[in-house]
Amino acid sequence: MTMETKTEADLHDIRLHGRGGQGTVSAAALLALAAFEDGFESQAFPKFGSERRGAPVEAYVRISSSTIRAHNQLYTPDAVVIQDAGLLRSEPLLRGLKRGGLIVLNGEQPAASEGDGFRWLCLPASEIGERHLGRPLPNTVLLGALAAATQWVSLAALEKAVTNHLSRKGEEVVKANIEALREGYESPSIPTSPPISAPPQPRFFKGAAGAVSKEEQAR
Amino acid sequence: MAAKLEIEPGSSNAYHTGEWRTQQPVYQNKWPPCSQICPASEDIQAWLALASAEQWQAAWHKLTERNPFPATMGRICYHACESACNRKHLDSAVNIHAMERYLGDMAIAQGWRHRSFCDDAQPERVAIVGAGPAGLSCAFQLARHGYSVTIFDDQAEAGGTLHSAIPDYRLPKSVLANEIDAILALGIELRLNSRIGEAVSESDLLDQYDAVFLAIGTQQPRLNPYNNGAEKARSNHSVMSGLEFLHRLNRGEELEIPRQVAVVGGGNTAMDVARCVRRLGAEVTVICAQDPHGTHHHELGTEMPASLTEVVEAEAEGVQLIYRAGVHRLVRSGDHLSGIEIAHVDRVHDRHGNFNPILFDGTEEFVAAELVIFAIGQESDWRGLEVLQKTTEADGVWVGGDAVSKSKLAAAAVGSGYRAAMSMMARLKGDAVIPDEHKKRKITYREMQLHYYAKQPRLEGEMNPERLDGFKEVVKGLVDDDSARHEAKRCLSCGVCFECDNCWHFCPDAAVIKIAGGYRIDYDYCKGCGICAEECPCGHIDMGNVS
Amino acid sequence: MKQLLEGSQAVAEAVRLCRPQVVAAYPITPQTHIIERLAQHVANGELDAEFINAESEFGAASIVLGAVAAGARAFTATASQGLLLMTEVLYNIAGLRLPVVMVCANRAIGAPINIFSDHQDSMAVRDAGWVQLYVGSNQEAVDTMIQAYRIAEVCELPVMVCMDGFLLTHTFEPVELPSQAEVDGYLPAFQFVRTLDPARPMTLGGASEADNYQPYRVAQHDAMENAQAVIEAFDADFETRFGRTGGGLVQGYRLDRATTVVLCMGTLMGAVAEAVDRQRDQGKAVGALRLRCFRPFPVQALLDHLKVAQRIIVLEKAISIGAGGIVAAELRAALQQAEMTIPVESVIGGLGGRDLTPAVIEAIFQQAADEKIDTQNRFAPDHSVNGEVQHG
Amino acid sequence: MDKRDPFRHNVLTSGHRACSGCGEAMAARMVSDLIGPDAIYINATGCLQVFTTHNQQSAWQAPWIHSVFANAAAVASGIEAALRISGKETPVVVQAGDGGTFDIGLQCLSGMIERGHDILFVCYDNEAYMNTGVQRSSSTPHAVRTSTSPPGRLSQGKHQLKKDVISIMAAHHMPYAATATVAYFPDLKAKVEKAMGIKGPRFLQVLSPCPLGWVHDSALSVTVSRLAVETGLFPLVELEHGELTGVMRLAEQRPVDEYLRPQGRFKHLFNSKNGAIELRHLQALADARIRRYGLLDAETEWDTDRAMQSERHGRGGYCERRSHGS
Repeated sequence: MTMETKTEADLHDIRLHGRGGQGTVSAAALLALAAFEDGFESQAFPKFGSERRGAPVEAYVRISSSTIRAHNQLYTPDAVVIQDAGLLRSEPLLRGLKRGGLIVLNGEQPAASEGDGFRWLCLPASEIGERHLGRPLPNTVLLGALAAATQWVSLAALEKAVTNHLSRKGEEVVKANIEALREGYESPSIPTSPPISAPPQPRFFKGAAGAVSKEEQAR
Repeated sequence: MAAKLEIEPGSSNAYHTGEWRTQQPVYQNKWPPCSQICPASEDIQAWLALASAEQWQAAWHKLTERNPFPATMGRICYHACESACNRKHLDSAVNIHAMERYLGDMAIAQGWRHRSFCDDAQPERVAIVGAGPAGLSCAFQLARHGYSVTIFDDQAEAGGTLHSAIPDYRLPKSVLANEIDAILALGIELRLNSRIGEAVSESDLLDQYDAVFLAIGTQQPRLNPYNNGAEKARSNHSVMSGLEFLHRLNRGEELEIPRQVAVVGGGNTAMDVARCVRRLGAEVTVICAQDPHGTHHHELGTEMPASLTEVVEAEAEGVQLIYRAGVHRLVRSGDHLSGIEIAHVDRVHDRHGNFNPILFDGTEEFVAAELVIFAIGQESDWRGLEVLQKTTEADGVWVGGDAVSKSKLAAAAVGSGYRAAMSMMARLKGDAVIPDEHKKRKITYREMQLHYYAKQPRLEGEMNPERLDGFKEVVKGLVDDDSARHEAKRCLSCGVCFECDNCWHFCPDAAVIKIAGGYRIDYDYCKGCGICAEECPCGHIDMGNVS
Repeated sequence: MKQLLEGSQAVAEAVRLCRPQVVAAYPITPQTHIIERLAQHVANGELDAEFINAESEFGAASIVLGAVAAGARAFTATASQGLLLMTEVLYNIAGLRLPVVMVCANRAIGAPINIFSDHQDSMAVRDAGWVQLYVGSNQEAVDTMIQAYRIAEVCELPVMVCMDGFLLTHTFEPVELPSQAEVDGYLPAFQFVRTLDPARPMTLGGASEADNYQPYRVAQHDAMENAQAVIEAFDADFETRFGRTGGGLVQGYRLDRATTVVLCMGTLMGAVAEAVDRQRDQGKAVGALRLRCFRPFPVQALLDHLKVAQRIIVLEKAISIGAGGIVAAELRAALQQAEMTIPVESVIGGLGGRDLTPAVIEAIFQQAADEKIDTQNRFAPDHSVNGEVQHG
Repeated sequence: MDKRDPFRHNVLTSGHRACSGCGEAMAARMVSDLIGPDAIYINATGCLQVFTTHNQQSAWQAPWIHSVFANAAAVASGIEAALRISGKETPVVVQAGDGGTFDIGLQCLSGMIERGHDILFVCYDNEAYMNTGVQRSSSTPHAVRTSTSPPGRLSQGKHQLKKDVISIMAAHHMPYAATATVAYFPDLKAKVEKAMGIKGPRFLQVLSPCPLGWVHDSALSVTVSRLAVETGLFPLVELEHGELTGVMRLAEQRPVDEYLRPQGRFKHLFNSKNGAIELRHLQALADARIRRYGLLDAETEWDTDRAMQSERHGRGGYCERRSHGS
């Protein structure tokens, strides 16, 4: 029996922060789902532990063009999504964030962040969410903004992920979330900080690259 | 590829837990006290069981195996069976005599006939002297077994004392006649008005018959033993024997009875006499030498011999009773009796059984009476039977009935006739007498579990409200089949399995197997715990040593 | 068609495809999403089964025991404390030779109470007589679940599918779910002879004296030994039908001419493979071997993969306290039996969810190369946020 | 198959290794034969399980399973669920001792009832852990000597009271819960038949004397169980959906002495001053139970006398003819 050999150079790691009840884990799942729709391999998982309403929550997403083998925690994200600016006061939200990494923040950019080497993308996601959903839910808005800023996933894939993921809650909810998503996608000003690397080439499961080495096959 | 597993266990039946046993239960019929005390040795439990199942005719047949007079005995027998009945420790005794009468009356009404045991006639001939209950009982058994039987009796009617001495209010003549007819229908020759020595000689009897049964009864009354000599002569207008009184009454004589009568005696004859006297319109006082029922004088220990029911009924009819009194003398005024002087009697018979009363001075009382009737016993009349009197069973002569009975009970006479017949037949066949199957160890209520029985009221025959108006029968029988079945079901079946299933239910080891008509213990598995014996309501199961 | 599914959801779908008739469970983190999903399937009529909310894990195990004894295919899932509470019944199920299938969402055992993943729970019941298959991904969890019923029912052995709590149960990954028809073609309907049926009354679980008890254990052990071939055969059949392997007994990674081999279980293989790649990039002859089937212990398969190795590092997420690494000890015994004198280094790590990152594993390789690992126990070093290895 | 007796099934057949005079064997034989072989029996660990399946010899002639001590009700739940999903209506019957009911098995039993499984749970209550050598259970009555509640200078046997398990059952508002005992077979039969006619969880507590643990003559098992009822110490009651719906009236109340004296487990009470207090305590407990259930004044014709009655040709058996066999 063998495993495929892989390099993990093309991985995008995203960390999402929020509070219990804000749909942080759902947002991670939607993001991973969208990447998968776009033909990437992806993985989403929450910060392990029990969920408590109102308590800080983290979730993680890995996006790659090849099979993701790791089941470790994610320490050095390429982007951080912050659903509640208030968390910045109490949590080390930027820990491990790669230099030049993207921060998508629901709220206004903190004054102290000037020149910290990160790219800040700040928008009133709760207000936008409230407008579309009737509740101040920022998660789909922020996903739209992240997608627009990084192009790691397409808007179409996100819309499809939202449609599939929320279909059980009814057409109204799907429609409202897609509108929130779109507004998030369209609203952000392009961050000015250093550009991020180009998106990886899409990879489809069948006839995949990242092959088994010849020696391995021989065994 | 499926795993081969031998994990389906075998049956525990392979393991014989019976080997653990240190004692073991045994189903064992016992001898119920009713049957044990019954002078006729009736298997009462057996016929009550049949009656409880409404197998009336089968019950009658079972009853008449020992006693061909159920209608008669059901009326006149003093049913010692009932005083022995274990049921009295639960509520009250089974009304056995009423059941017996019910079956007997039903047999008469339905014209049921006795069954013969034997189709083949036996060659031997048997002569029976006396057509009373003993003689008829013996004849009945012999005839059913195919023997040719001739009964000689010096009276004009068969039945002996039953016919001559039992008042009509206790036993209507027609009932007795019907039962005698049923017996005779088995092909018995009855020669009435035939006194031995006159109709046939003693030697002819011995020569012509293979066996003789003497059942001559006691026809000779004792007269006043208190007055030595003078009054011992024949009865007259002021002194009479009870037997004579009853004979004359039963023959239909119009007796002139004075206003006040004293009856001396504490037995059933005395009660019969007293109650008859009442029916003839006189006042009557019974002078009884013993204590009343229910008193137990620890030294003297004598209770009056008359049946309690007789006493109760007599008192209900206005008979006065004076206990522990003996006749001191008869008080006369000229030729006329004015009464008797009585005194406290300490003892009637001495240690040797001889009549030897001790009367205490200073205790005398006067009882006014114009007629005194002595009912103090009777004896056999052996006149004309002097040769036969000296013979034994070895000579082919058996003796039975009241002539040799202490109790002088009709049922005892029936039993004696039965035993004589069995003994004769065994002798004639050269066999030993077969012991009675049902006569096992007696069982007491202490060996039973009475809480398994429901309390049920005893049903009585009704009393005739017009009882003192002549000699109409006092007691009516049980009213219907339902009452009879109810009463039969009250039988506890002492010591005899009635298939209640207790042992079968309670056996923790399924070692009691139900089979047709009862149960079987599977000794392969019985651990001998004793629960079946403990919980058997009727004490049918014994725990014994492991065999 | 591949879907992105949470591990719990994926395995629940696999359970549904296996058509169990009775599902019984008691909730415990991180198993809850599995049974919640199944409860929803039953509520929606998507799974024709009785869903029994047991009053405890002990009850849940007992319920599936009864259900299988009565001839139904049954499923339960638990973790950690719940598995320990089931222990008495687990032994009993195995002793009765009832083909129960369950998922253990591997989690640490208290005290101190800890809900994160290690293998202490399933390792604690390793001698209960259950087949134990440790999966490395959500896809494998799905595939192994489908294989598990077939293995259990053919071998008359219970099977425990061990999947790392959170690392799989709460992680969304792309998963290919087979169709119902495909699963039905692979997994025949449950037919069990030793059932409780008045038409053929049978006594199950009676008492046994000394003279009769041991043969039961011998039969169980033999069945376990035979199960190795069954597991391989059914995995091969699975591969033929579905184009994927569930992982067989063991699964190697870059073992060609590898002189140092890491042996591990479950999702740990992901980080180990990454570390191996990095070491290979540095020209070091290292490889990895994943033990998918821990019970039965596949001695021959292990030896076949390890015969070239000069050093073996057994990295495991459980400990026999007072003795050390469990798999390491068993492997040493197997090597000695086979007269192979390969040194076995035992390293224990990842207890209570402590992360074993590729960097940590690389550090362990280095320690091994430096011969700094005691022949007895060593504990894996911790990682830092920045991926720098801290020792301790 | 054992076909010795055409009038009963012998679901629990001969050759089992219960003590001589075992009340539990008696009770289990009655109950299982009343239910018959077309049922599935689940047994908790205990005397009944051990003595009926000794070393590969089974006394059960119906499908029977034993798993572990505490889980009989849960195993039964699984069996019942399996039958339900397969559309089968085979009755499911649990048999357990007081340990497997009152103590270690109570949690699974409570779960079984709460979930509403269609199962009859029968507890053969012999008031201590007899299988392991007469240790105290929560069913052991007050002041009883057991090997773990020995009387001594400071003790008169068990300090605590017998757990009122029937009230615990009733508090589940289960369709049917009743007490019975071996001495009153017609009553036991009526209750088993009633229970078998009801759907849902049902509970039967059958007092089953143990000659070994109660220290009485093996022949007295039935007698002692009768006295337990007649003294008022063990009321025979029926509860439906939590409501008391039936009691067996006492035809007369017997003093507890009559029940206690034949049993060695109470012997220590009869020769000490403190023992005398406990005797009065036991009498007071009997009186209180009589008052609580109205055992002397209940408006019912069903009383201890009627239930004891023996009738010619049986008091009702197990089957007219066996379903299979002769």
